[in-house]
Amino acid sequence: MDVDQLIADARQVARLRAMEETIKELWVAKEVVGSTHLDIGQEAVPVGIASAIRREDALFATYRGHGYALARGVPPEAMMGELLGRASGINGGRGGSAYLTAPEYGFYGENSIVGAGAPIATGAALAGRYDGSGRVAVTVFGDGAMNQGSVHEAMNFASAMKLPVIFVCVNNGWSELTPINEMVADPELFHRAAAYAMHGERIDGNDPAVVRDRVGDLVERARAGEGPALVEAMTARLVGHYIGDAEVYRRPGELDRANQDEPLVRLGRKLAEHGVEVDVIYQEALAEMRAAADAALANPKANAATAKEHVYA
Amino acid sequence: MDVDQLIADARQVARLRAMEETIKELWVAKEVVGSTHLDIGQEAVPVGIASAIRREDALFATYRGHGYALARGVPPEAMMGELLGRASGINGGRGGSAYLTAPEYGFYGENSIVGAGAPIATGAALAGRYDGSGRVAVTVFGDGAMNQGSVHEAMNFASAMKLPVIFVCVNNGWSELTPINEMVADPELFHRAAAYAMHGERIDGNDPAVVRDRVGDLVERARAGEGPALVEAMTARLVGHYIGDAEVYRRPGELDRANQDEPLVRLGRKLAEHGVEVDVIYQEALAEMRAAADAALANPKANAATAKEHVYA
Amino acid sequence: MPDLLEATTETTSLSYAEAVNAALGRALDEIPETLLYGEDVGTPGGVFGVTRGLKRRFGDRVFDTPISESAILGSAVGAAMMGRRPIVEIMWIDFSLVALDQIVNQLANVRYINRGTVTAPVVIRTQQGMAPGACAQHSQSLEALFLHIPGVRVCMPRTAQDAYDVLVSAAYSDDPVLVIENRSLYHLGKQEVVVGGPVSPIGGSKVRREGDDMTVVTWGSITERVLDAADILGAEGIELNVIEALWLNPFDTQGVIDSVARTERLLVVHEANLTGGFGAEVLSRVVESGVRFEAPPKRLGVEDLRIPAAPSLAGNLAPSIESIVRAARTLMR
Amino acid sequence: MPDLLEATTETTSLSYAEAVNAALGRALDEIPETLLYGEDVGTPGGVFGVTRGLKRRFGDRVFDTPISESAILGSAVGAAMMGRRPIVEIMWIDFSLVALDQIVNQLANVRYINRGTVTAPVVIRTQQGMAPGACAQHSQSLEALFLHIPGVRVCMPRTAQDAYDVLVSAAYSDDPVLVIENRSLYHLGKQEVVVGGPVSPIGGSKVRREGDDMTVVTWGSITERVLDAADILGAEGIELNVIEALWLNPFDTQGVIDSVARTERLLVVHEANLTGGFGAEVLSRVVESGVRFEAPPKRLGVEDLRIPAAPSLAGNLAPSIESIVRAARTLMR
Ligand SMILES: Cc1ncc(C[n+]2csc(CCOP(=O)(O)OP(=O)(O)O)c2C)c(N)n1
Ligand SMILES: Cc1ncc(C[n+]2csc(CCOP(=O)(O)OP(=O)(O)O)c2C)c(N)n1
Ligand SMILES: [Mg+2]
Ligand SMILES: [Mg+2]
Repeated sequence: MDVDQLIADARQVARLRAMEETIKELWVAKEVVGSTHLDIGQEAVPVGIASAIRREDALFATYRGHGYALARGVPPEAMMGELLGRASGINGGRGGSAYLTAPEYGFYGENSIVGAGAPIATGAALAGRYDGSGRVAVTVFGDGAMNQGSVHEAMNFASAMKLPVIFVCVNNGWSELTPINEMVADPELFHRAAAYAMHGERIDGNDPAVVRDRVGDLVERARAGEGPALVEAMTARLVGHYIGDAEVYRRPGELDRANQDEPLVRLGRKLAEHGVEVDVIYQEALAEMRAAADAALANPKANAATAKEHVYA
Repeated sequence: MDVDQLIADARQVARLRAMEETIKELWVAKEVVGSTHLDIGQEAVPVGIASAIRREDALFATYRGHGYALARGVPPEAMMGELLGRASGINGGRGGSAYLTAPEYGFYGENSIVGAGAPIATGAALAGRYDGSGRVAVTVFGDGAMNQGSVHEAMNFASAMKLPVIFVCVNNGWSELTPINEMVADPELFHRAAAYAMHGERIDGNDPAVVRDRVGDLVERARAGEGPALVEAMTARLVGHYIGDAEVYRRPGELDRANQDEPLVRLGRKLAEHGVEVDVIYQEALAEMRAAADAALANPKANAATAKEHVYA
Repeated sequence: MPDLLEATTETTSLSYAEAVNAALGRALDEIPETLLYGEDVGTPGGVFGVTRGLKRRFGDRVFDTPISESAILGSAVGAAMMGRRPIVEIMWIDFSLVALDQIVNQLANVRYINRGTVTAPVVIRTQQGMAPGACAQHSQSLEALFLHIPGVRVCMPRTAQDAYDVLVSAAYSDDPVLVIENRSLYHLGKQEVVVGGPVSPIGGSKVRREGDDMTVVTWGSITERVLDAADILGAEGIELNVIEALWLNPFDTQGVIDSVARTERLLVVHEANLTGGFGAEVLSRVVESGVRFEAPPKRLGVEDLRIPAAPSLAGNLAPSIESIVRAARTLMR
Repeated sequence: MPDLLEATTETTSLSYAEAVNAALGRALDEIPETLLYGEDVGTPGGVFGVTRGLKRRFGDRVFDTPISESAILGSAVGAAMMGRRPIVEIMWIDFSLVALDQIVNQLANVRYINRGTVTAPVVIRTQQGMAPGACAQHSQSLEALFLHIPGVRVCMPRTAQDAYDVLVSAAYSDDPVLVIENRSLYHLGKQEVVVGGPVSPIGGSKVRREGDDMTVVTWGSITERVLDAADILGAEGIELNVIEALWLNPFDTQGVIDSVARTERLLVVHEANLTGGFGAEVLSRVVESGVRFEAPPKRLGVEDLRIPAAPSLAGNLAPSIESIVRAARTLMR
């Protein structure tokens, strides 16, 4: 692969990683409060997807969705502001870490209800039938979400109506503190696509290029009217389910291999072959994110007087 | 097949049919009121299942469940009483046509919420893990119910835990007024079993012997600890979704073949080979059901003063 | 809201179901973003025949769905966020409970989280209520559940005219609206209905009978019984001021308080269970206003029960003409 | 209920989470039919650590489930119908909305339809409430939804002792019980808790402060603020009679009426949205009783809002010590 593309991917992965690490620092410093779910180790999925879809496409994620927003183009300061409860946050602090949204960037939001984004994304695709946009909807959820009724309903609905929806299941092996393999009889979750006569495949979720290629193909296939698909992206969450998770459920050494196989380390190995140091890229990203955090911190907190606005038209 | 078994099956199918026809008469006479869903043409499924399971097994059905209760052994008069709102009804009139239940006969009830019986049946099977009963749960629902989230959750739950549940999908081609084939991408619904690494098969749902054999095998397999299964029983509803349904959605001649292929007509053909007239059996059954209806009609209506009992312990 | 003030009106004879159909037809006709879908809603024209002919008229914008309430409601949220204006049907309000998340946790939050830049103008049509022979899973009156959820408007039309009017208002509203109809009313016979004409904003109640002795607030089909009771009481010289709360969110609190200020007596009647019913809210708002009472206000509803199927059991559980008359007489003492 | 009147008691120092754990351990120990399951409840010991150690102690009777609330609740209904006594966890009350059907249309009906011959003694543990940073989908106080549903008992413990007691009572009760805990309370520190001893029947409220000037009814964690407000008002000579409604169904209506009969003033405070909140029910019951009021009774709750994540936005939406003090002072005028 082209070194420029490798660098571009590494830069995006590094930005997502650095954002999460910065958020973690802010959380430890008690500037960010409440449940905060980091996507560390899983960044190749948002980076790959965001580079595979068009401006008019609609992306839906979960509470582990900061990276999806950033990859879609939300400015770091607006992200930090949101997590820090600033008026300058992308939702003025209303969404927070686990429910932020940025429609103006084609990011139709995080969702803190497991599985709930799938039917909503299906509706975004449905709208495309009428508005001439050619929109494809991409909805991302975890392995555990595959067992939620709403995901089943969405897949059937999309497939029966041949709607352009790509269901991306990020299989990181864990649903909170419980291993997915014990919660399903067949741990190859992409097999479920067949139940809906839908294309399904399992891909390497730690390589942005793979994600871009495969999701890209399926997005264009969907746009061409050939219906939805299910992609199971295999990856590992290198940190707790949320910040502060003691991770008592991990087997010893569980992450040893995953730490060598994670997107940034992998990209680092490839870039090294071209004489590029990934750490330089990461440090640059970290500086960007820390600057964004500082800028956000300097902004005023969301104004309590506005909290009651916009419940109704 | 043994003529005695043929006669026994014909007798049961005839009883279920005659009960439904009698209920229809009572409905037309305004003695039975409200939404009433008849199982006419589909009787081989309840008859087959009921003769395949043991006393301690638990059967769950839908609003289209009169026949399941009767096949489980509920006396016709208690059935008629229930539909007629009599104190003598199996639930004293509380359940009515669409929500009656008879746990004392191993019939754990109709359910008027599409799909809701599946998770409940899964719990009945779960209980068997602890109570040493060896219970298998059989839950019956329609084709349309396959698209309901709760059915998906129940199948995954049962399969992940290897619970002894047989999911019987009665595919009559219609979900109320809408053809199932337009609401799914793959109309062979039993394929969905694979999503849960569960055994699935499609069977002739118009032959009680086939239903008995196949469901019986799977029930014993489940009892032996080999997990749940999905059976898709193909049949046709020869009447409206509910009594009074104008059936405007039917294609002309749609039922011509089905009327020749329905369980009672089929059994009639087979019995004729043995010189037995199915109509005699049917008339006997009709007499039984009309007598039950008359007896029930003679009973007092459910006493209004009791309506407030048993909300709480 | 478009400038429809000069739209022509027409008076025509319609059943409640036909009035709903007319409103849906108007919305589909006038608002190109409108979609109409749900179980059996398209080709068969609805399980109660309410949407008959609309698929033929509006083609792809009207369609049937799988039995998947989460997908129906969720897709409506998503389509609305993209600029469509879906009108979806949940066949019985009882069935909303398999997918309430999509209303409460999703639909109700869209405008708020987006600070109004993205909204979800979804109309959910459903119907509820007791009917002879209906089982406990098909008999509930659940408006109170939705009235506790900020972000979703709720109305409950009873007359054909109101069924038409509230649905047109809902279709034009930028708020999500739950329209609770009643299957017992759909085919009761024709009424004169004015169709076309200006679109009213959502909200408002109707004074169905003028009276100075007592304010009775009610909604839904049970209003008929209240009006019958009012006739009986009127003959005894007790004059009820009957307010039908067509819209429950927004609720016409001031209208009710003004009436009670005059009558100094309040009775609230609904078909829902008493405990936690919206009657408690109405009573509380009036009492909190500090208005003077001649007698303690009172609510009538179902006495916190599951609903049995047998007519002889269920028939007397909701407030009856007699129980309303009795309650009113007691309040007058 | 077994004869446990002679069971030995012990006083021990427990956090709220540990008290819940102790009650669960006791139920599993004393009632062989008890099962305990839910998401992360088994091996990992719960996402809040509440069920820690129970799987090790009770083996197969404690287990983890898929993220399938309908399957969790539905299977509990089915298992209970067969004689088990499942205690299941719904991690946040907000998540109950993906599966409310199984509670309202299924669980609540079992006893009624079967006329008591088959019942479903399920305990559903959940937790709710606002917490700094929590989003709109994780902040709701939804007790009112369940309190409108006949057939399901509801309680809301605040102290470690109450958390223990209500859960033991719920486990022994033959009614389905929803126990609403609060994640903010789980790990606040140790309290003295009496464990063991006789099992109380469900129901009941607690007078947390005696006073003659005003009755304040409250429940859940916000009771702390009410008590703080009562201290402030006490210093001003305004003495509140604070009743904490541990059990909301059954609700101690008579206890509240008796108190108001003495104080002639009533304030109800909850963390739920005001409109359609259970405060309306409490107020209505007292007013309907005809008790005399010196000033119109009043409710305090969240002003019908979605809950924003930012602490600066959300911090002041629920009743605060100040707003309670202010409301009480106004009532005294
Ligand atoms: C309906 C619902 N049930 C439960 C939860 C609590 N919960 C939040 S995240 C989570 C685990 C989800 O696992 P997975 O889908 O694999 O996503 P991951 O966290 O691994 O990204 C659970 C159970 C929820 N938010 N919504
Ligand atoms: C959750 C839910 N949604 C919708 C309905 C309304 N409804 C009752 S029966 C039915 C059709 C069911 O079709 P199918 O599952 O094929 O069963 P059949 O009636 O053919 O036996 C529908 C949509 C319901 N009862 N529950
Ligand atoms: Mg996961
Ligand atoms: Mg069918």
